[in-house]
Amino acid sequence: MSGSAPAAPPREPQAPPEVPARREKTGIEREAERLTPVEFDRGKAPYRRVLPGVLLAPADTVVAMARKSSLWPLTFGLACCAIEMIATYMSHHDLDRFGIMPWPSPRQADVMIVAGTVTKKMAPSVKLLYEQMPNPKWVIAMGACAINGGPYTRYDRVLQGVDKIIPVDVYVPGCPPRPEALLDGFLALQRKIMAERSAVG
Amino acid sequence: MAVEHDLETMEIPVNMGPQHPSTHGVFRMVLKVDGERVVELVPHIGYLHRGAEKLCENMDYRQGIGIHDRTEYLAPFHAELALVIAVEKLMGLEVPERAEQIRIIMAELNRITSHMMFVGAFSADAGVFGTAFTYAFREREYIQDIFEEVTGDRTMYGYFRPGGLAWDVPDDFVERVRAVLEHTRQGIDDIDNLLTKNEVFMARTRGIGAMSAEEAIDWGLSGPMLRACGVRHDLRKAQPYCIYDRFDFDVPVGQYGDVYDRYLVRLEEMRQSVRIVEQALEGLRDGPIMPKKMRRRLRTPPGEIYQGVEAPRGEYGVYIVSDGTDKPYRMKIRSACFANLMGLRDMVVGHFVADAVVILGSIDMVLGEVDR
Amino acid sequence: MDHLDEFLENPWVNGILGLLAVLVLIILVVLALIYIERKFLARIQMRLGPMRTGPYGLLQSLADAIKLLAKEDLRPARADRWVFELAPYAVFVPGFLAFVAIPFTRNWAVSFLELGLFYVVAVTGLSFVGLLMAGWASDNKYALLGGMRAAAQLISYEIPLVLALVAVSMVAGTLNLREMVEAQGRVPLVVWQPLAFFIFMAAALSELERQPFDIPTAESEVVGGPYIEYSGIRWSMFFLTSYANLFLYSLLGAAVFLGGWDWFLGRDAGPWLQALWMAGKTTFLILVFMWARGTFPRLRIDQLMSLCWKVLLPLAFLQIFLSGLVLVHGWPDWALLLTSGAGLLAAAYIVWAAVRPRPLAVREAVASGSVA
Amino acid sequence: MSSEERLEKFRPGRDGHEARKALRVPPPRGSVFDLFKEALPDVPMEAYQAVKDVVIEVSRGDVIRVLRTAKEDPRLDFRWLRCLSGVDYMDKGLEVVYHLHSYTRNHDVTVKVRCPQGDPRVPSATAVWRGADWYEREAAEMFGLVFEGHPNLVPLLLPEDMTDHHPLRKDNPLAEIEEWQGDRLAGRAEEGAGGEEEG
Repeated sequence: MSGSAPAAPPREPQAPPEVPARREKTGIEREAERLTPVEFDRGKAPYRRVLPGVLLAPADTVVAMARKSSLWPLTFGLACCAIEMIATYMSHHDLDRFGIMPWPSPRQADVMIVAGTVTKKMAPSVKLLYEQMPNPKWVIAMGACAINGGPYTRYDRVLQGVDKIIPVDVYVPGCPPRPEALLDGFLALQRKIMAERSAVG
Repeated sequence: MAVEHDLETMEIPVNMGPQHPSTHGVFRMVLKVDGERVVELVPHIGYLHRGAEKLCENMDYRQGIGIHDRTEYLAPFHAELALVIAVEKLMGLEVPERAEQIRIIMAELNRITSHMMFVGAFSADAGVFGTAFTYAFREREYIQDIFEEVTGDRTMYGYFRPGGLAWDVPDDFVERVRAVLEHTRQGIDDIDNLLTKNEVFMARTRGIGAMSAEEAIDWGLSGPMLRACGVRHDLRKAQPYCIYDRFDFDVPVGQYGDVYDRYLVRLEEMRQSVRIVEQALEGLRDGPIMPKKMRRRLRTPPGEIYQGVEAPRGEYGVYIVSDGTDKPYRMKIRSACFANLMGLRDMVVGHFVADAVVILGSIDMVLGEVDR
Repeated sequence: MDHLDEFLENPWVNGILGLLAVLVLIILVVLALIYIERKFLARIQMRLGPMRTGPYGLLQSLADAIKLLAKEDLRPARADRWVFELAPYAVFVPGFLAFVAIPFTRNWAVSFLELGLFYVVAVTGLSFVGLLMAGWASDNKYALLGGMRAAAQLISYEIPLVLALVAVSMVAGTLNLREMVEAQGRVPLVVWQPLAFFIFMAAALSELERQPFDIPTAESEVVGGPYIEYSGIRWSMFFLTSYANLFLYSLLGAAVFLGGWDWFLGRDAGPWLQALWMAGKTTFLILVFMWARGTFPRLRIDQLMSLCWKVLLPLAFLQIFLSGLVLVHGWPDWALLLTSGAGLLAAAYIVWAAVRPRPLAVREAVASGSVA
Repeated sequence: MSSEERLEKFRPGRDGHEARKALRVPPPRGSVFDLFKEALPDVPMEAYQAVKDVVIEVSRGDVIRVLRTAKEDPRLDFRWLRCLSGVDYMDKGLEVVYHLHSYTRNHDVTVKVRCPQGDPRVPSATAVWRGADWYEREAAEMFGLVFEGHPNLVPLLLPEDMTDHHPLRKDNPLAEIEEWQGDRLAGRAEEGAGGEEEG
């Protein structure tokens, strides 16, 4: 459950019988092979206008590396998990090592950490916040409540998982997850960003 | 000012929350501001209402401990304590001496972690860029390490049971706690040095959000909010539960009931908690931690009980109506912040927007407990 | 070669090349500053700061910049389109223009203006327009509050800033920044004018919107203020400008108060040594600004205003008056230090007195209703 | 026969609260109930000793008078409304429970008022303690009680337009766990965890 969402392409198993015969490919080459034509009208990111199409593959890699190294989460805690989320920002665990620093406004955020129970009263706000974030954006569902309702799942005012209203990229299990688990979730998200580098506009 | 009549001014409503860095969760308040001054405030809660009471009524008492942990998620030991004491009194259980001592050690250490969280979040509300927050969390982490060694979890403990404790503490518990207490004492002094005499901090907090004792009682405030107003009421002294009557500690009381006093009261309470823990460590003897004969299913006799404990934020109470089964017929959670938040409007109106944030921070609310 | 030299001698070409060099320098310095600030604040907060992006996180700012460029550029549906999109430029251009007159070493500057100090002050005074535009156009109440606060704050603090600089330029006897630096060949002006230096630092902190004066962009109150609705490249322009301004005011302080490249190396040192020495002094001032950010809470808007109009402004006039007195009578230099130091003590007393007794009156009135 | 022995005779289960009612232990002499009787000689009150507190049951018509006297009488001096809760006894009606505490005398009392299911009107205590405000709003939305004279009786924890849903009533069961995630939400099913089963 802690891995990426089902939408992520498989990373490691890559047709094992043929690979050993040839030179081991580097990650960039593998990605370049898998590169599909990118729709140019998707997204209005300036780099697409600046850099010509020939440079797209390396540019995508560079941009993806930049994105994964500078994930700014929205300052946004819902319930108990928020305490562990704050603890992860603090000195013992220090998310800033990974370039992750919280921003209060959704407009400047890349990641939304849904840390806690989403009630049906709160759900429209969560959805609105997600929609206010600029692309590309990711969601980490932190804790059992955000994943499926957790211990409160049987109460009818509680949303049974935040993935009913917004798409979730990484699920971090636990009640609440330890800070190390959240760090692992971020690392999983970084892997996912690198794996999907050609697909994200 | 004759010109004032000609100018057309407008009071604009400002919606703060449910996502706002200073609302500590999912609290929402709608301010009506005239320039920078707040003229009306309507609080909205319920964004974290997740049915703790209803779920407790469908669980047996031991399962309910987990729900209580998550209800008061900054002071889970106090929430557990309220529940287990209520069940013990319903059943007439005798708690062994060692269990009582360990309970008090845990509860008081938890009070320190909770107040540390308050200091950090409150200073962030007052505008410190995270420095006091990290200092406070350093102390929290050291104490949480002890909690983890004892209970197996960092935040949701589930350690108290009706009748005693789930299991005994590790062998080097006393030395570990003593070592951490040294550090904690230093950490409290660090925060004291960092904030208490800081001119900007004083300018931001003194005389802000003041409430008189009468008003505070009328709104039903409790805990440090009430004591900051000058009412010397502490359940640990007034109606001692566990074995608090054997301990020697002081109840700090504020004088003016403003935000600064609330901060000072909480700072002093941390020091008193250190004192209590030290005394409890002195008195810790080997012995059983559970009564000899405990039934596998805890059936309480029919009856009802209200049991409150002095949690870090105020009185955390549990009202249980038992119908003789192993599940409560009705479980009402009396939460401290629920009552403390009621007075928010009276405290804020007339102050500036920036003060509203600081006052809200001084309430030190836990939305899980407010909304349940 | 003659043609090339001739081409470079052309004032237009020379100017454009100089501007380009300054632009590149600003961007590089800002990237470095963001990294330094994150590391420095992290160290204050007992953290490590960026570690994973490049060795010791050195590429962190670069990653942030690329990410921000590749981010979607949102505009709220109900925003005022032109004002919203032009506001970042209105903030960025004045800050950039001010660098034209700043001397980096004895011979390095885009232009050595005769009225250099006047030009810098005049141009930086324009930047509030952009903030006001951003706050107004965003169709967001926090942004509106933040924009209004920014306008009020920046305009107010412009005055003590200018007056403090006027006082030192009186002592130096010139408005040309290069000559001001060279006038402090033996003793830097901060020694003769400590009060002016204090006013300059306070006002610069306020102009920079950094703690304890980060009121327009207060995270816990107005959630980023005027910048709240900006994303991607436009927001990064605001970000760039705020750090470029930090660099600008530090350069200005280093040149005007700390003796620039001159004191105590002497003006005959090589250009690289001069640049290094200037950079060292600038870094010192930058770290002081960052240190304030790491430790101070935030003032409130009314306290900010009264600090400006009731404390800094009269003291700045006092400084000018005292300097003028000393200069007119031709008293020795130590008289400058004596008078300015006395003024600094007066400032300290005023701040102390403002914090202490005033809230007490409020507190006593409230406390009269205490019971128990 | 001690109260424990009497309790043993009753079968635990759904009629447990009936059992408790049947074996009311009268409050001991010198308890706080005597003070109530002194202060309010003409009000009919029923009292019994619960596990910890003395419980006083009053009728709907008298409750505000009793509460006001409890607050203002110097012998009682219950200035703190500790807690206000509703209890649903199904066909036996709804109950509102006031827990009071006195700072100066350091004693507690529980006051109860009962109303039938079909007519859940109870006078509001906000006139006595302002702090009863949110408690009553919460009890109203959770149990469908109507507090007459309350200044602003809109739901507090539930959405404000939700006035017909009372979660804490016993006839309102817990929700079923939805096993398939993502299929309940129109239009977002393909973007959610699309058909993935979450344990």
